[in-house]
Amino acid sequence: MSWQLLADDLFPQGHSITEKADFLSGTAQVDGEVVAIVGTTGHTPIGIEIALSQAQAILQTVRDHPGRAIVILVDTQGQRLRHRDEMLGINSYMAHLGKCIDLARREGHKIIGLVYDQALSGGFITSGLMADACYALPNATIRVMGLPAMARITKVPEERLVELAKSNPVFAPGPENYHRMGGVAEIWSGDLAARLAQALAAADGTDRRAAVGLQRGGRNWSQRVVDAVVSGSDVQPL
Amino acid sequence: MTSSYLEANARERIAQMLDAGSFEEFLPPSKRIVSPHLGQLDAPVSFDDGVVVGRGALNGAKVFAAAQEGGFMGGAVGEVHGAKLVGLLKRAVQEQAEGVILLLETGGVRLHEANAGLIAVSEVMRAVLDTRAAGIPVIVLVGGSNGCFGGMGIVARCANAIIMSEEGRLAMSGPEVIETANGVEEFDSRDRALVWRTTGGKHRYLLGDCHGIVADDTAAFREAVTQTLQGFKNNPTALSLQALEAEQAMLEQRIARFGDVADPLEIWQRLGIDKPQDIAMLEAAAFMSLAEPHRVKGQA
Amino acid sequence: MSATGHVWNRRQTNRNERLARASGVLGNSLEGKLLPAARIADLLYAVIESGDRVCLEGNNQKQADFLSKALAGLDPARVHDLHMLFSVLALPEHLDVFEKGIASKLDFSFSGPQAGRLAKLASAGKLNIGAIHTYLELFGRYFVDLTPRVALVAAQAADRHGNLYTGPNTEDTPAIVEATTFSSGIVIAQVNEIVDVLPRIDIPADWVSFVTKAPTPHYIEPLFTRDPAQISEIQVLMAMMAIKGIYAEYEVQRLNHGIGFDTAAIELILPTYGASLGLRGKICKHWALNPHPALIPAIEAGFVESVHSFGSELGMEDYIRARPDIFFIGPDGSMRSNRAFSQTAGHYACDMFIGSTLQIDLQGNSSTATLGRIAGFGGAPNMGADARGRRHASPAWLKAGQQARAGKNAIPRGQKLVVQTVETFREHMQPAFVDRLDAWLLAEQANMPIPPVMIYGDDVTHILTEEGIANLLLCRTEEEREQAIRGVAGYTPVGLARDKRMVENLRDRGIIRRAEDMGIDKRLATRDLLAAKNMKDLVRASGGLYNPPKRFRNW
Amino acid sequence: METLNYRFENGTRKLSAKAELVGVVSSGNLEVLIESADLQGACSIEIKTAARGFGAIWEAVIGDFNKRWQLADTRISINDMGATPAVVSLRLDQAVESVVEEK
Repeated sequence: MSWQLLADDLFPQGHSITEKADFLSGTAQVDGEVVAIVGTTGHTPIGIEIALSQAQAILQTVRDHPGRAIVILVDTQGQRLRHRDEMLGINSYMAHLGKCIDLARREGHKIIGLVYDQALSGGFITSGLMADACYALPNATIRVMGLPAMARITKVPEERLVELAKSNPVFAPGPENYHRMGGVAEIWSGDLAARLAQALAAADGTDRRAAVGLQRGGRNWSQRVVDAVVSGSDVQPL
Repeated sequence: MTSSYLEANARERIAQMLDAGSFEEFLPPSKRIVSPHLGQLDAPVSFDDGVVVGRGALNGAKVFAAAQEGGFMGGAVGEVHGAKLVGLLKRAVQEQAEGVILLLETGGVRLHEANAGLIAVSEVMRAVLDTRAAGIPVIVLVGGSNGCFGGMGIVARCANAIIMSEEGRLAMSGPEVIETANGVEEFDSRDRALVWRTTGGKHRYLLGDCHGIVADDTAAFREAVTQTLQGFKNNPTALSLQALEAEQAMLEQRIARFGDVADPLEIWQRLGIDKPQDIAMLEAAAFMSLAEPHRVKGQA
Repeated sequence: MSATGHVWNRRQTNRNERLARASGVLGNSLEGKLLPAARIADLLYAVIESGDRVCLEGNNQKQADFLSKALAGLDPARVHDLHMLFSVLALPEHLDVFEKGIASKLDFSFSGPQAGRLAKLASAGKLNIGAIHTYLELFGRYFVDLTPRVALVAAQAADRHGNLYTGPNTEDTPAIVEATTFSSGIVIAQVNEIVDVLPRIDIPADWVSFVTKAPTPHYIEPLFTRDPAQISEIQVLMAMMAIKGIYAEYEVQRLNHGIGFDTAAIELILPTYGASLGLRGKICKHWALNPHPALIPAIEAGFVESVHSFGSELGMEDYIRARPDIFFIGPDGSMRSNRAFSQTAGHYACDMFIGSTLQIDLQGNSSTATLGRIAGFGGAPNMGADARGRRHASPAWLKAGQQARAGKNAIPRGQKLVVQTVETFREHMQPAFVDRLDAWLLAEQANMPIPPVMIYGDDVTHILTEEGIANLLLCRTEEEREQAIRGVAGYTPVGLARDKRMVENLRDRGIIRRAEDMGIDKRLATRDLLAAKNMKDLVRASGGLYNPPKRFRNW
Repeated sequence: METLNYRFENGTRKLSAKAELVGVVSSGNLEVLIESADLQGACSIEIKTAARGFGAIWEAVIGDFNKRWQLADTRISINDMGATPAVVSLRLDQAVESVVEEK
């Protein structure tokens, strides 16, 4: 979906988002407060430049507007697959973006991620997944790899994967699967502006995704294993 | 037992990295906490799900350590594997460890449980930064034959310091993936010399993404970790606006200086190294001293 | 014309006609013997006639790849029914000529990389295989009944007269060119460069008809490079048994090694384990061997006195140049190899051959043939066969002969040691020991007169597996031989079907020896024994002179 | 995957109390977890292998292993990725050597 339409729905009180080479930035009004907007569009691959632009926007917000909430709009086909990006250390650029988001959180900024179109593997990991909470629209695409490609690599027939995916959300694409696993806090529909306002109100800096995944039954082991390691006890039965 | 870090497996590495007999494993293999997903896809499991985590001593100092087993599914991160890393980091905070050492060898997210792996990697990332925020330095070691790729390549750069051997590789997408996506002209994955000068330890050190190069030797890694941890005594470990602005500037400058370069050799030349083609054959110590005046120094 | 009226110079006349056609077509673009690469097809049409025997130089290392492509690009309406001769059928173009109908008959020695496609084309009736040879056998036939009319060869450089410099990969060129030139044939050479003065002359200009500078340097395959990082601890254990149980036992000084990781492991523990047994100067002094990078540590440790090579190995050039006492070096400083001579050395002048295989049967016959692949033999059968024509003695040869003949009423004579070293299971749990070789099925499938056996059982003297060594020289009956083989065949069905009592009896008699019988502590069999554990260690051992191909590096 | 179970009664040699893991679940390799357990003097071995259809070979390999060591009150668990019998025997011996009590 186009970011302009999204922005109209999301920010009925107005916004000043601009697009430059698939990089989105600006501010918007939410419940009378100014929030900072950072994101990408056009299914753009995340290369070193656009990772750095997003980081720059976040750092600027931290420096110039203490406490201002940040909304990250996600639409990407994943990390850029180029020799140049690897040579220049794309993992460092991605990590830098992730660290900037983390700093913002520790400095008291609320951070919401929203997958409004595509979120594929590496492009997603240091943006939406680094927010306090990440949300998705119902038609969003979220995945690491499609089932046909996975079937080729794992040598498990695609039909079998489709069958298994019905009961186990662990490998198949789709926002519902990520929702069940706690990676996506909620899938938004209806009044997006209201959803966003609620999300901002609820945001805090604690990573509860494993607990939510357990609660929703989509990721039954993660939280229990974390607890067992932390407490030095056995993994508790379900 | 071998002294080569590359040849040792995860258990051997961690045993040799810490004071003899000091390592106490959390959720050891006898607990049989295996991946609940691999069996479904008729894939073999491992009793530690490919990662060894626990507590031990380094020259008497209380440290927490994890070692990924590159031999099991390429060291890839699944639900249990990722949760063991997160748990370790949380417990290190709770017990006020003097440092966390992560011996990473991984292709990134485990495809068989890709969604769990992806979320887990981001949880690990946040847990690493929580650990740093608690004043505990996190040191990453990369020296296994599978390198450190994918999301874990990002995690590595969230740590306070990275120590590599020249055989170690640190990157995001593997050369095969790039070749498949964009052709052999883009990245010839069979040209291993190119692969290593693009992703290998020496290049990462020269660019400022890694903080020390050691020989492929567990004792050399141990020594480097010891020194690095010393360096963080009474020094801040948490992220700061100032440090991240400096990193922003460094990364911007990197693109400005080298963005038009096609081959890492040219980057090394621009850094002022006379005979960049000789870099590949230099032993670790000789390389470190040759690189010192030229390399970019990064920290965040 | 002679008194009988018989014409005695038909071949010369025909050769002159071909040369005249060539100069007619090429005219001014021919400078002496040099022609531009762009005119290669015109030359081939002029000098090749349908039905010709054409020898296309394919080696283990260098490949006449430009000429292969040119030949495969000809119009089958104009040139067809060629009879192709190859030492090594390595490139896809080597088979394209059959698929396109340019050639129809094939005689060759080795076809490893193209084995699968060759089998398909053979069963589709696209080609007739005359025979699969060993190298020496094929070279021999070049001078008897398979003499080429046209030879297409490769060299490093030519001068303006047409003299050729092959560089260290001389390989098969002398044998091919000699057979062709001196039977009034045509020799066309592709070279990487034309220079004013060659470093040395390997093939004189008057043996060469035409030279062209190929648009790209000829391809060279680094066939003998084995990364020590891939050697397993099981292979180290087997290497220890080989050295202690065979090399030391027979004082093997002159030998040839196969190409695999098993033998690379032996090379790599000579300076460690071999030296610890005090064997420096006692074993492994003279070699018929490609310049294996894995041999560098043993050379540096003073084990090796000489190495003569079939061909060179990519990246070893500078190291070889710096060790002229060890390798065969021309006045220019670079190595000269020669497959024909080195094969002769391997057959007659070596006391031992040791190599791996894919399958061994109960008689000890071994084969690398698998269904759907016609891979050929290369040189192993010549190395891995007793040289019945040999007459000079050596301690190893005599001891083997004594063991084989003890108790028989036979005149004293030696025997070559032929050792097959295999793990009982290959990858994917394929058993190396079988009741019946796949070679039989392949023979039926491809309509061969005999099953393609690499090394015949009656030539094999020892079989070495991780379970131990079977010394077949000491077996006195067919039954003993079979049980000796079963007795080292591990958990394969062949091994499990052993007669346990008889095997224990063979062990008591020293016919079967386990690691512990040889005083070898299995716990010492770790990769730490390898003098080089990876490619970089090999570079270090060479003092920086070895320059491995890019694909073998991890730095 | 295929699961195989073996049990040998009346072993003579006991382990020290700890558990050990040797080897790695990688191609052509396996991990062996060895633990002492109260099994009334028996040694039990459970194998999960990615290579189906080699039960007879496993039985022979494990049988010889038992003859070599005669373990008592020992539980061995194996995750295998197509290791050859040579590698299996080597890892089993390494596992025992890492925990067996001195005689």
